[in-house]
Amino acid sequence: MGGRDTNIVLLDENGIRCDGRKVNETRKVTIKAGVLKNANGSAYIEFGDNKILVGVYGPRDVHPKHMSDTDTGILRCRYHMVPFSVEERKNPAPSRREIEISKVIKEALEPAVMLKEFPRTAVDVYMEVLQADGGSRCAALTGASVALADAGIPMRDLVAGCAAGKAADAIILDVNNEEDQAGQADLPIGYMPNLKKITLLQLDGVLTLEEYKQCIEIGIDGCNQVYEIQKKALQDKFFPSGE
Amino acid sequence: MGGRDTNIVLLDENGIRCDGRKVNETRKVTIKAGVLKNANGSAYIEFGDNKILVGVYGPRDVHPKHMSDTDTGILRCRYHMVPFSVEERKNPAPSRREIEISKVIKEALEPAVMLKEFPRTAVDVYMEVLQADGGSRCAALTGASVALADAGIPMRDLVAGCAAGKAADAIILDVNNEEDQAGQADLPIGYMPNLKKITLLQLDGVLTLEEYKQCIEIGIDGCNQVYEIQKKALQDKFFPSGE
Amino acid sequence: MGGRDTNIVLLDENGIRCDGRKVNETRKVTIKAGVLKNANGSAYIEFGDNKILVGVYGPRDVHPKHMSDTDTGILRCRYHMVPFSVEERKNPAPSRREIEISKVIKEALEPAVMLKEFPRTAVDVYMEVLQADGGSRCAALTGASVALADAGIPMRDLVAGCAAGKAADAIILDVNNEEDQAGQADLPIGYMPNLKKITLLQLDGVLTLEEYKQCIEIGIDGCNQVYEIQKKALQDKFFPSGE
Amino acid sequence: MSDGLIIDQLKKTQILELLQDGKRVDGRQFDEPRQLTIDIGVIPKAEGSARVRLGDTEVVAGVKIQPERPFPDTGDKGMLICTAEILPIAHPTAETGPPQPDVVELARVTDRGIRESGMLDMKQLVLEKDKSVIGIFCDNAVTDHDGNLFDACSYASTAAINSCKIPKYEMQDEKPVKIEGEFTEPPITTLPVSVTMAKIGDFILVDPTIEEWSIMDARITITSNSDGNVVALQKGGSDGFTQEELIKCAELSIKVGSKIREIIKQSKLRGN
Amino acid sequence: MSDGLIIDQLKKTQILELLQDGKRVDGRQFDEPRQLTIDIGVIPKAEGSARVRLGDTEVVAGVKIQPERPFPDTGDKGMLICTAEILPIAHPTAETGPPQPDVVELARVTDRGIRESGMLDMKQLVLEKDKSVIGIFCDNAVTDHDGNLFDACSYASTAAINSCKIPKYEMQDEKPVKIEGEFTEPPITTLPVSVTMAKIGDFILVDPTIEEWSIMDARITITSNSDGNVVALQKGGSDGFTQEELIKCAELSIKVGSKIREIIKQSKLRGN
Amino acid sequence: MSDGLIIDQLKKTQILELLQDGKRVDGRQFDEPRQLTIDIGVIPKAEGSARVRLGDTEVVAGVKIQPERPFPDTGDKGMLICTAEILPIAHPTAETGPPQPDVVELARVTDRGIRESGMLDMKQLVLEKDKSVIGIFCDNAVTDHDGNLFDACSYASTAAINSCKIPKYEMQDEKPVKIEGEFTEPPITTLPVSVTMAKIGDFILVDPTIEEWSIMDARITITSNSDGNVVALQKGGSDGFTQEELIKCAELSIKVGSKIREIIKQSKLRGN
Repeated sequence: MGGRDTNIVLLDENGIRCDGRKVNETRKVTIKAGVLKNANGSAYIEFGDNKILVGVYGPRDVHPKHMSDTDTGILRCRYHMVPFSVEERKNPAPSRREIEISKVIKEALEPAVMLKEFPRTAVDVYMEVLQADGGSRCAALTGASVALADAGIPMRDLVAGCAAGKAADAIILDVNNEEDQAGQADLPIGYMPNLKKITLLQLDGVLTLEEYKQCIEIGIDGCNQVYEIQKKALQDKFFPSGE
Repeated sequence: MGGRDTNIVLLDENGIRCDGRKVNETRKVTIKAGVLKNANGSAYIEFGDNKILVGVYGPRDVHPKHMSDTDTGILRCRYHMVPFSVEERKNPAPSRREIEISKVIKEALEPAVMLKEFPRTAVDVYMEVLQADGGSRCAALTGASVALADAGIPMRDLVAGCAAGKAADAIILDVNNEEDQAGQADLPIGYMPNLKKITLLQLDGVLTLEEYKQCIEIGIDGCNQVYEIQKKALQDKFFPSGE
Repeated sequence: MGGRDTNIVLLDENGIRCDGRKVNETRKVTIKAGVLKNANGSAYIEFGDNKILVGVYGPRDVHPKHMSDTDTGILRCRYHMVPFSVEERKNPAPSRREIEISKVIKEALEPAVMLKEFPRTAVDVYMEVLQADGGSRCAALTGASVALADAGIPMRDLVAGCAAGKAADAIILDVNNEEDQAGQADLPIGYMPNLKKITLLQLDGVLTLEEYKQCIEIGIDGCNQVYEIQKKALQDKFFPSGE
Repeated sequence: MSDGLIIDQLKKTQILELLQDGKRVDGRQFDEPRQLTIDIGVIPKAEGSARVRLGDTEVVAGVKIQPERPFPDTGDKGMLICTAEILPIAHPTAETGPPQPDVVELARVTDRGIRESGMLDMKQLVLEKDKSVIGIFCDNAVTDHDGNLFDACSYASTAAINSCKIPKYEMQDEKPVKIEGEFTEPPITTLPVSVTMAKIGDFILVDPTIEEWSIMDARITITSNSDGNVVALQKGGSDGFTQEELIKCAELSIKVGSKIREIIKQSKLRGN
Repeated sequence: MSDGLIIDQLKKTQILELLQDGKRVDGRQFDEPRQLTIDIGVIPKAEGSARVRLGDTEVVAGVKIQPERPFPDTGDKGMLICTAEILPIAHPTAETGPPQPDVVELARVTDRGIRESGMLDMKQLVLEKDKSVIGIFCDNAVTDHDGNLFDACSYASTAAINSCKIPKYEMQDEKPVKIEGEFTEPPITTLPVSVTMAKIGDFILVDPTIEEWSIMDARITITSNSDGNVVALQKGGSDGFTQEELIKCAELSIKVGSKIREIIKQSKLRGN
Repeated sequence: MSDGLIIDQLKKTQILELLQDGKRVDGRQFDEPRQLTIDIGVIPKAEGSARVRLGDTEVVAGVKIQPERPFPDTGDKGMLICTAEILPIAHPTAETGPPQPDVVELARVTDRGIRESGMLDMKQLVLEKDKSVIGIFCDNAVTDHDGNLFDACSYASTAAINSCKIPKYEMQDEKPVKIEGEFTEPPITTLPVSVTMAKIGDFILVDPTIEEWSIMDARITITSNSDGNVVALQKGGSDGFTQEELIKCAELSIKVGSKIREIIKQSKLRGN
């Protein structure tokens, strides 16, 4: 990221970002739980211009059998972008980037899911990015937590996702696509607000130790905000206001 | 097909087609049954310039076991073109076109094969196109029926294949390569003459409802002609004229 | 090879080759046994500019089970070049050349390995070419024999590898990269010196019957020289001079 | 699998008995498709898009448009490619990995329906002959699978292409350069619409559900255009059709298709 | 597999006993290949073709010729690629899917026999240096498998290439354009012919059947050219050869090969 | 698998008890990496190379340099690609075939550490803007696996690139031509160094062995540059970190990384 070009003003003299936000403000996040008929649990999330559909199947049998575990359930995750989700049409086969993000999200969800409650079986989490913007892995993780809860999978906490970063020498919350491309650093975070644990953390770009600390601080704030929206989505599904 | 170019005269003022045929005339079809040593049944068919070798193996065990069915036999079909069969050398890996045609031919043969007679097992039908011309799927289907009968697989009927179509605004029988490229519609048909059922039907191109009816009518005529040649091939194999 | 270009002098008026060797001289060969921690047996061989690491695992269980044999052990071999081993960076996926060489080396080692001593199991021989020069298959075979012995696999003999060939109309021993590219013939040989059997033999290029006989003669000489270095490597490992 | 078959047999018997009384499981007429909802523009960053709900089957189609180098023999026409995939969220049996034959067939039938109808006048999509043409990629993603994906993908593709905006390009130094913010309408000539019918016993049912699909004897997908002509067709399944049935199916397809076409047209008007 | 091995052992014992009496199962001499029939021109649309029957083994080879852009370092030569595949019709054990190592070896040995012999003078196959050269693709399809595919593919390739017609091309605007109806003869310099021998016990058998193949100890394929030189070689199987055996095999290959070469020449004369 | 788990549990209990006494199984301090040895130039034919031994983990990195056509939007920069593969010689569980997710992650984290640090000034690696740039490929081959491949590949890549020689090219007729025997130094701006830490219970351990790796709760790899800044990071494993732990890990990474950086610098001096 160090040497990326920038022709756009990422932060103006009033501290306003290219999409009109303040440095510590997230994009608009909306989540709806239970949007698919066939899946055991599901969620649709819009996180800025990200539009992601998550479906959860399971707990269900594992084939081949020897991939299952008699002591614990297993979590399988697939983060996938449909061909029209990005600027230049994407090949539908999973890229190495998608394989890595799937693994990172899986390891971000595992601490939250009570896998021991469903030994011998698997829970599949499929995240389909219909339209991508900066921060799609945080958005997918956020949606996946809600879909898992919607499926009734026993969980210790929800995982909320939000990136921090650095652009125009300022520490910013919830990096969008332009800031990711032209900015200085992107630090996606996954956080369990009740357990106060960070379960997803990556970094692209250069940060001083001090900036790194600030990013984590502001990122946790963002996750806490996202967490409220997650809870609301589940409430709307299970206790609709009509009741 | 709507917009395909044509520099050749597909139909002259006397109603004669580019290869000298009348509109309701098939190309020359020759079939020989029992041409391979190892296969349980086989046939070699020349249908115009199509040259296709069909081998049938089975009924035989299915691996892996869980792909078999205790109530019925299964039919597996592979339509495949060798690299030198077409104008521009073909990659030997199966194309999406070959995968689709394999499926369509399988579903055209299934109504004719008494699958319940060989539960737990599979019959494999391999169609190898050595030289391709228009109508290779109908030719392959025609040859496959003969090869299945040659293998002694119990059958309700043979399936005969022949396309109808539209070129130079006329309804024609048995579309050749030039007519397929430069013509207006191609409607391949697979037909069981005794059971009077159409088991393969596809369409590329534009037809009015009336033309569609005419195509089916003329196509069934063509299949009936092909059927006679199929029966002759089996007769020559099992009751050679010397007897 | 018949028509290959040559701008370099492969053999000067004094019978000296482009790398300073005489016609019947091998390149420098050094072998070290037992170089890897995890492998059951291993060897590192430098054969001219070839640098090859061989690791042996087994005898060990075979998955899936039906690939094993209750009467005999099986040998599995993989000859593989790392991306930076050749002039132009190589794709890490195995090429058809690597698949063929793996098979040829496997069949060169099988006569030497007492497979019946470990029924139901497999021995895996992995040859990793870190830097390639002419004759890498002979070098890999030579190293593999040492690694198998290092792993304690029961063997009838070691297999030593060395190529003969023809360049500048002379019969030469141990063809290097330049001689392989610009020369007239390359005849890689694998030989069991005690059992006096040739277990690997291939040929690229044109030889008269007489030249062919000379190549085999000189090649066996080369293998005998390599064999001494193989034995030395095992001696150094199992009876270090300090004892 | 044997158990599965027994259940399928029972289900088939039950469905057949209902059909003999003139009834379908969900109460529809034999020639009545399920409720169809089309929303266009659901993927604003794509040049065209549509979400189709056909009963409980749901498909999202997105259109991406970019300049392409044409093939040597088609330098006077634009490029058009339609694909389809069944996302693993769509059904417990949907698989990731290379497409199975049924998905290959779905994609090719979807593509053929659009292509063979001549829906787009491809001659208008040339930037410079033999050098650069407009490429139109319409990808269908099945998100919920309750049967009859053929028709859902047909409607999603037609609606997405019908409502797309084609970015303007100019050739500069032999290369196509996008003119930001300028768009043209796609050169639509006709609106192809497929109608899929299942044959169960002697009954022909329009728009089968996944339940009807699982026990049908055969199926046929017939695509018609705005002029009421037949432009593409695909028979499937392990039985055959009589000549009379095929004519009836074509007539049904044209009749039902014309109503569907109106819904597609409406979706564009509503979207704009 | 164990059962298979026992049967193989019994078969081997039986075959060895016959060999000790100087007999092969099918009555041939040790140095006698099976009946060889070659028909050329069986695929008229291909630029060259041949169907080879070697006993009950059958191969069809087809030659396709088209202009190619040469690789950077070989711009002064045409391109030649031979391949081989075992069609699933050829044998109950033949597999579809990516080629197994034995098929990769078959294809590479077939290719090497043609290529290393210098059968074609590749320098004569250049349309414009570094820009465009003639590409010759010879694909072998095994249609019936009764052993010794190496030789059947060698004969089919040599016969198909020997009898092919090279379309004439002219460079126009830096692009090769085909002159319809004009052809030239291929620049043949020699006719390579492989002979494969099985070693069973201490016996060397020319042209093994699939039965002999299944129980042999080792095998060797030696290709010779019209001058009686050795041009390619491949040892296989789980045993080795003595130095004397290898010399005997080379002599056998040259001797038997010269007879095969005549049959290949005749096939061209008969075909024309 | 259940048996494996029980052994893992026992091992974990034992390791945890040791940690509570302030001890690691191999006697190291919590913040102490294993013995690190770096040899450069081990693959003389490659433009750069390094063999790294980190305890019993061993990696060989090779750098290949060749001119490349740049992507349309990055014509003013050279290309840099780092990869990693675990050779099957490295461990009994290592697999051949397409890379599993853990190997994909290893390769991408290795690449990101080099790339995001801006280790090379890519603007200096342009031969002709938009036409031809220098491509640098650094491939890591793991030859022995005793845990913490992330750091071993990081050190091997940094050492190999730091010590590579860039061949000189001149543009002739719009094509890059290599000037034999002339080289330039790579445009190094900083030396990135990763430090991986395992979390076991509440303990943070630098450079875990394969045994510690197998029972750890979570891990984090933090890459720092010569200025002591954080340039890349990857959390893994089935647990999370507290905010305080993450800050401690970053500090540890910078501290330990500066010592490692000296060893990398020394390896170049010793190699020249």
